[in-house]
Amino acid sequence: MSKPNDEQLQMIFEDMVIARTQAGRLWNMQRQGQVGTIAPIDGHEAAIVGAVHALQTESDWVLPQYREPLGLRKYGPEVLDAFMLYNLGHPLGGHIPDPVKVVPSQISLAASIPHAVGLAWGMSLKNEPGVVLVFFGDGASSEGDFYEAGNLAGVLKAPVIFLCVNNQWAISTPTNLQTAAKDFSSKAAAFGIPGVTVDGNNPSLVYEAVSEAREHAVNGQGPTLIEATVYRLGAHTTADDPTRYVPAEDLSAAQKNDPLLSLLQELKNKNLWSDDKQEEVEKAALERLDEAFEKAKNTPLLTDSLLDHCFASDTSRLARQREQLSRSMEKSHE
Amino acid sequence: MSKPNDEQLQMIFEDMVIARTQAGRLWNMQRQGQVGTIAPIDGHEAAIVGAVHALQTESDWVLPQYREPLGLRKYGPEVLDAFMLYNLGHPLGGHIPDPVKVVPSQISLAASIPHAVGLAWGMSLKNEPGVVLVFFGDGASSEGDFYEAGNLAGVLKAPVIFLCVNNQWAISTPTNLQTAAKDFSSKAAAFGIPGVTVDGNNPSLVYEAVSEAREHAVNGQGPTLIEATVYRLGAHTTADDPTRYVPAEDLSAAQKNDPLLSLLQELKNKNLWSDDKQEEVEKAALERLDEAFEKAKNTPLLTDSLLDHCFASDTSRLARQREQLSRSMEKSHE
Amino acid sequence: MSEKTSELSMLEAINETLHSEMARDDRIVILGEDVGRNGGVFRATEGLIEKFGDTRVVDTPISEAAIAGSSVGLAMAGLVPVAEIQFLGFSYQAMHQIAGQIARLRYRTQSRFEPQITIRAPFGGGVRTPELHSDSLEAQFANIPGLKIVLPSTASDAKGLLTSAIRDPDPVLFLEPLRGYRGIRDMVPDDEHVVPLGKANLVKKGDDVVIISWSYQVELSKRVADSLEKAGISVAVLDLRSIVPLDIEAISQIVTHCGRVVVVQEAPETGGFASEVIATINDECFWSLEAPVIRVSGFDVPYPVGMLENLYVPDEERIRLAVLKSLEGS
Amino acid sequence: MSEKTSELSMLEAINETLHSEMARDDRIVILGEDVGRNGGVFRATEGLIEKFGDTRVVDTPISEAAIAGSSVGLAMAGLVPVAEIQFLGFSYQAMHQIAGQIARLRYRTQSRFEPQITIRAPFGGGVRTPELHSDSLEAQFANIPGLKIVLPSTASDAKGLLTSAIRDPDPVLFLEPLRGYRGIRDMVPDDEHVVPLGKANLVKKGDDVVIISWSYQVELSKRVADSLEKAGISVAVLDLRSIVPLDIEAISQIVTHCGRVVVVQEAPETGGFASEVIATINDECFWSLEAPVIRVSGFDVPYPVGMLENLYVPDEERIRLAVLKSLEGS
Ligand SMILES: Cc1ncc(C[n+]2csc(CCOP(=O)(O)OP(=O)(O)O)c2C)c(N)n1
Ligand SMILES: Cc1ncc(C[n+]2csc(CCOP(=O)(O)OP(=O)(O)O)c2C)c(N)n1
Ligand SMILES: [Mg+2]
Ligand SMILES: [Mg+2]
Repeated sequence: MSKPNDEQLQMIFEDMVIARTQAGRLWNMQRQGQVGTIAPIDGHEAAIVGAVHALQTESDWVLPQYREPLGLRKYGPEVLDAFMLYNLGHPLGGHIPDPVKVVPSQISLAASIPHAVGLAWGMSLKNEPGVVLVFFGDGASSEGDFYEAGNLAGVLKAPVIFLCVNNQWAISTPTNLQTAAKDFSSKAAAFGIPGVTVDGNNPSLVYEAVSEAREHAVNGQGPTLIEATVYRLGAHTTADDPTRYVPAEDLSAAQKNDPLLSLLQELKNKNLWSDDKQEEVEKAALERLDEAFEKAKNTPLLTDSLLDHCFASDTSRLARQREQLSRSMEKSHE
Repeated sequence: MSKPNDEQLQMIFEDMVIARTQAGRLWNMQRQGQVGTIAPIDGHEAAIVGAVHALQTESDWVLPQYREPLGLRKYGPEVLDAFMLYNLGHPLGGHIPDPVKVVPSQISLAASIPHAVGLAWGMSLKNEPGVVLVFFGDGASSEGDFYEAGNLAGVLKAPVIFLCVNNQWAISTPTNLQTAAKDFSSKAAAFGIPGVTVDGNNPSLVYEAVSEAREHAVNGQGPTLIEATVYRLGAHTTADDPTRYVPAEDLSAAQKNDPLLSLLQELKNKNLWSDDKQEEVEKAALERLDEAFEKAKNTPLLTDSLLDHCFASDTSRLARQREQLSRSMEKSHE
Repeated sequence: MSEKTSELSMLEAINETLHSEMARDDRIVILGEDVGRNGGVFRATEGLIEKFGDTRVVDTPISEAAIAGSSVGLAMAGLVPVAEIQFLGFSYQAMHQIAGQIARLRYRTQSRFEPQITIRAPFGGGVRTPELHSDSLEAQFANIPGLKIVLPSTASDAKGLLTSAIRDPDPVLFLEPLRGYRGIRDMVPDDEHVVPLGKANLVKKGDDVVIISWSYQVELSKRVADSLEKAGISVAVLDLRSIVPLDIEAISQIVTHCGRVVVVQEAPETGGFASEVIATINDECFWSLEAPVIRVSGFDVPYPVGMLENLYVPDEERIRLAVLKSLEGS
Repeated sequence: MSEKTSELSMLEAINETLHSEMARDDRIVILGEDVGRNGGVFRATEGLIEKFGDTRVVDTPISEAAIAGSSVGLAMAGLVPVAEIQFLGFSYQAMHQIAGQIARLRYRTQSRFEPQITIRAPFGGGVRTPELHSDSLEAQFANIPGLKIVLPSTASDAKGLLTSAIRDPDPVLFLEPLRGYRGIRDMVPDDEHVVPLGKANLVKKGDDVVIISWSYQVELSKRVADSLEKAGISVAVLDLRSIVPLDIEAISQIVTHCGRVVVVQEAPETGGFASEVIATINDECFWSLEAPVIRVSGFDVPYPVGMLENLYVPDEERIRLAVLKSLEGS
């Protein structure tokens, strides 16, 4: 029942291919100085896309960490559009428009976990349907925010899904230095909620786990902690050199488990995928990325953006600063 | 092996009686305005004293929350002396002198848990024998500090004992609103360390659990989380009115389980305690308290205390403030 | 609207305001430690859980970061959280959520989400609390853009400003002086009472010197001003009411008028908000100053234990000496 | 001691100092996120784990509060923790330990325990980091009594001040400008080099105006001063080096000499440390001022995204205009 059917699996795979393809292009764009620091999605596609496809975009919120945006295609083109603005350092990169139920990336590790709990809690107070899914890494799980929020959610029975994407690394820190816990899902015991570890390279298993957690949550039974185990196939970010610390043999073992490889084989066997299809999807993915990039580059940057949106309306201090700013810009253009 | 023998049990009971007796007197002193706010120990004696008697005072550190000091008699008279200064609001109340391995009360809930981990870690780096025991409440366990420190200790295998005194209440908040976890010791799973819940009304069981945790720690096997379940028999503090929220029937049930009652009976049956002994111990306890109180009242308060001990030596700003202070005190005495 | 008033303590005024705002706006949710069944450790939230139920008045676990952090989520859901941090000193536990998240929610999402969040917290000395209960941290928050910081000094303002704070679309830190909870009583309008944020209050006119202050120190400043008046010295008292927004105009006006200024704060001197007041005066009306501004502050040490408290907290005598010193300087 | 020097980047100077201090004092323990195997995300701790082993150089879980909090315990055990917070913005996660515990350890225990703890953290803008990586929070820490706050502006000072910081018996927050890591290079003594905490550095003499600054803004201020010199304006530059302790004497002296002052900070204006500098000038040498002090600051908004950064961060042009404005005022 909660397993994806063939059609869904095909859509999941398509989104995975798109994410991987766009990630590759973005990496190159970063190398050419066209965009800022990027945290590649490579190796995380099955966990992210599989989870998102188990959600209802009209009712369910997604709170990503920072590695997920390319995997959130199901939530609509606005996510990529905002992400490209974000990658340019444009203020509108933080504005994913209503009604898209996706929150922008969170840099402060684990800080969005209590937001997710509050949002889920608020939705249930308002008798709104739906759940909240929050992504975070194995590293982020060491922050107090994760625990405080998990514990609070357990008490409130808030309809929230905690999805820990354990990619074995937090920058250079391996999981055995991150925690002595048996696995990350066993931390659920601290909150009195169910915890489950799934193979995050298998999108069906992730889909299934999220579907069940969703059922559980909408039935008023509260949160679930899911750990999806994957392996970070790339660098932490474009600023990182993983050869300093990732054992080469671990990486090559992980590459053999690349989530795209086994699913590709499975779908091909079922005649649900072909090389032509692959080529077509990749081409469209790149076109879509280029389009979003162009759109982002052409989004005007207003000088006012610096001081807007701090408060709903200017304080007298801000009004003075606004004057100073325009005066100093005039002077420097003199 | 790790159970207290009769003699030890008698000493434990003596310390419990002393704590209870002194607590009663302190409560009255607070009511008469002689000392500041007090957090009574009533109901927690077996858990605290039982734990402390399983430690080696020469090598093992104790970090109390704020309810424990009267139960730490085993660590020497300096603890009570400092506690009385603390209750007067004297700065030396925070100074328990070397070599007494007790840290002053911690008001910021759970904040001393990472200190305990760092101290234990430091001791093992220096190859010092001994362990660190940190007390905290069921309420404090909801703070991020508890989880971050517990997780770190698990990774480091630091020789630390986390002793959660679950007295069923955090001021007015009952444990079912504090956490949905099965019990507080099950939170140990989040750290990959052993967790055990013991009846904190039975000092032998607490002694045993702490002894085992101590063995475990000194053998390099790392931390243990112990939950000692008790019932807060008094108010949260002298500023609290528990009749607003503690169900009367729960309280009277707990009073029947008063940790002093059953042990008294047991020791009497074994001819290890008598009414005379009881009277004698109580009398000595009060004399000791009065003595500490007198000593505290006679400890001079230096005006310099306000600005001393912030830094090892004055900054020029502080030197200016020191002058200002003495000038304004002169002027106001003019 | 009627003009009826009743004499209330600041605590009663706050409690009454929470009652009336919750009745007015059913999006309001109260959360915090012991705010429900116990009615708050000072009784500020007394009676709310009985009236509005335990889904709108929520006793949370002892997790300040989760209280602040879940408030972000509640606001995202369209609710209006009014959170209590039991003592301001424990807002440090939530600093990454208050400074890193709440204060930035509007800016980082370019107003997709509205942070209509109020955080109430008591603070300030004079009542011999244990450590971290009394510390005046307002200046540390004032340097965090995106937060409004409101500090009433009367019961009437407590009502009027708390009403504005809760209705304000921006996050407001509402700081309540422990000494004022029962120690301050004045006439409070019975009906809806709204005091806009960012308007200082010239609580006493005067010509020779102005004392600028906020929170409980306004009370002390008024007493000093009144007593000096009898000695023929005309002392104005300006209550800032909020330090963000800061009423720069009101400061300018009265400083220009008096030419001499004393700023009183309970916080440590270095980096206290008095410094910002002085810097603002320097910016706006430097040439009106007839003498250096005098600061009266706590000292540059942690808030001390009970026996040292009276030495630490500015008292009437220290304020009086500062006023006299300001009159000397020329 | 030899007088030999080598040209180093600030990052190299910091790395070298950590190496030499760890070799000198085996009580030193380095802890933080990615400080070991990775040598720090900026390589500040490069090579330490290889030389001193993984018991003295410890990759911690991602738990800033536990990094700061366990440092308290390490200090209690008689060790000397030198912790890294990966970016200063994440010190908010540890605020209750830094402000509530580390800063108070000596005071609350009346010196039973010595908080010989150094916390290093990079901060500051100009390198297009994601949010919370660039924020200048020094003023928020300056209002927390018990902490020393050191902000080097040259590689040589980075070495001399970090050496002092590590050896200092009080807790020191050692703040390293991201832009300076590779962007600042100068001659650094090869041998032991100790710059005492609390002594400002008059990096350029001058008579007409003084620019007071710290951290990377000193670099910009020097450039402005040099270029104005050519235009016949004599501009002094005072590098505070540490804001706690504050070198009040040095400030007084140069302000008295010049009479005109510009204070440059990257932090938001309201409640930034520039306000404290102005308040200190007001206290100490008000009568020497020939014009109001001019502040150059970031704006009262959260540190912005990359495309807006250049508008936010004070640049040479804004500093130059401020100097000119200060000369106009009279
Ligand atoms: C509170 C906080 N501390 C530190 C950092 C710096 N930092 C950025 S990413 C990262 C590692 C995160 O690891 P993990 O949560 O496992 O996510 P991954 O990058 O592996 O997907 C660190 C330490 C941060 N962003 N926020
Ligand atoms: C960080 C922090 N938050 C809030 C408080 C206020 N407070 C003091 S005691 C207390 C309840 C503590 O409960 P528990 O840890 O169970 O200890 P108990 O008093 O029951 O022994 C609270 C909320 C505090 N001291 N520190
Ligand atoms: Mg990871
Ligand atoms: Mg309790």
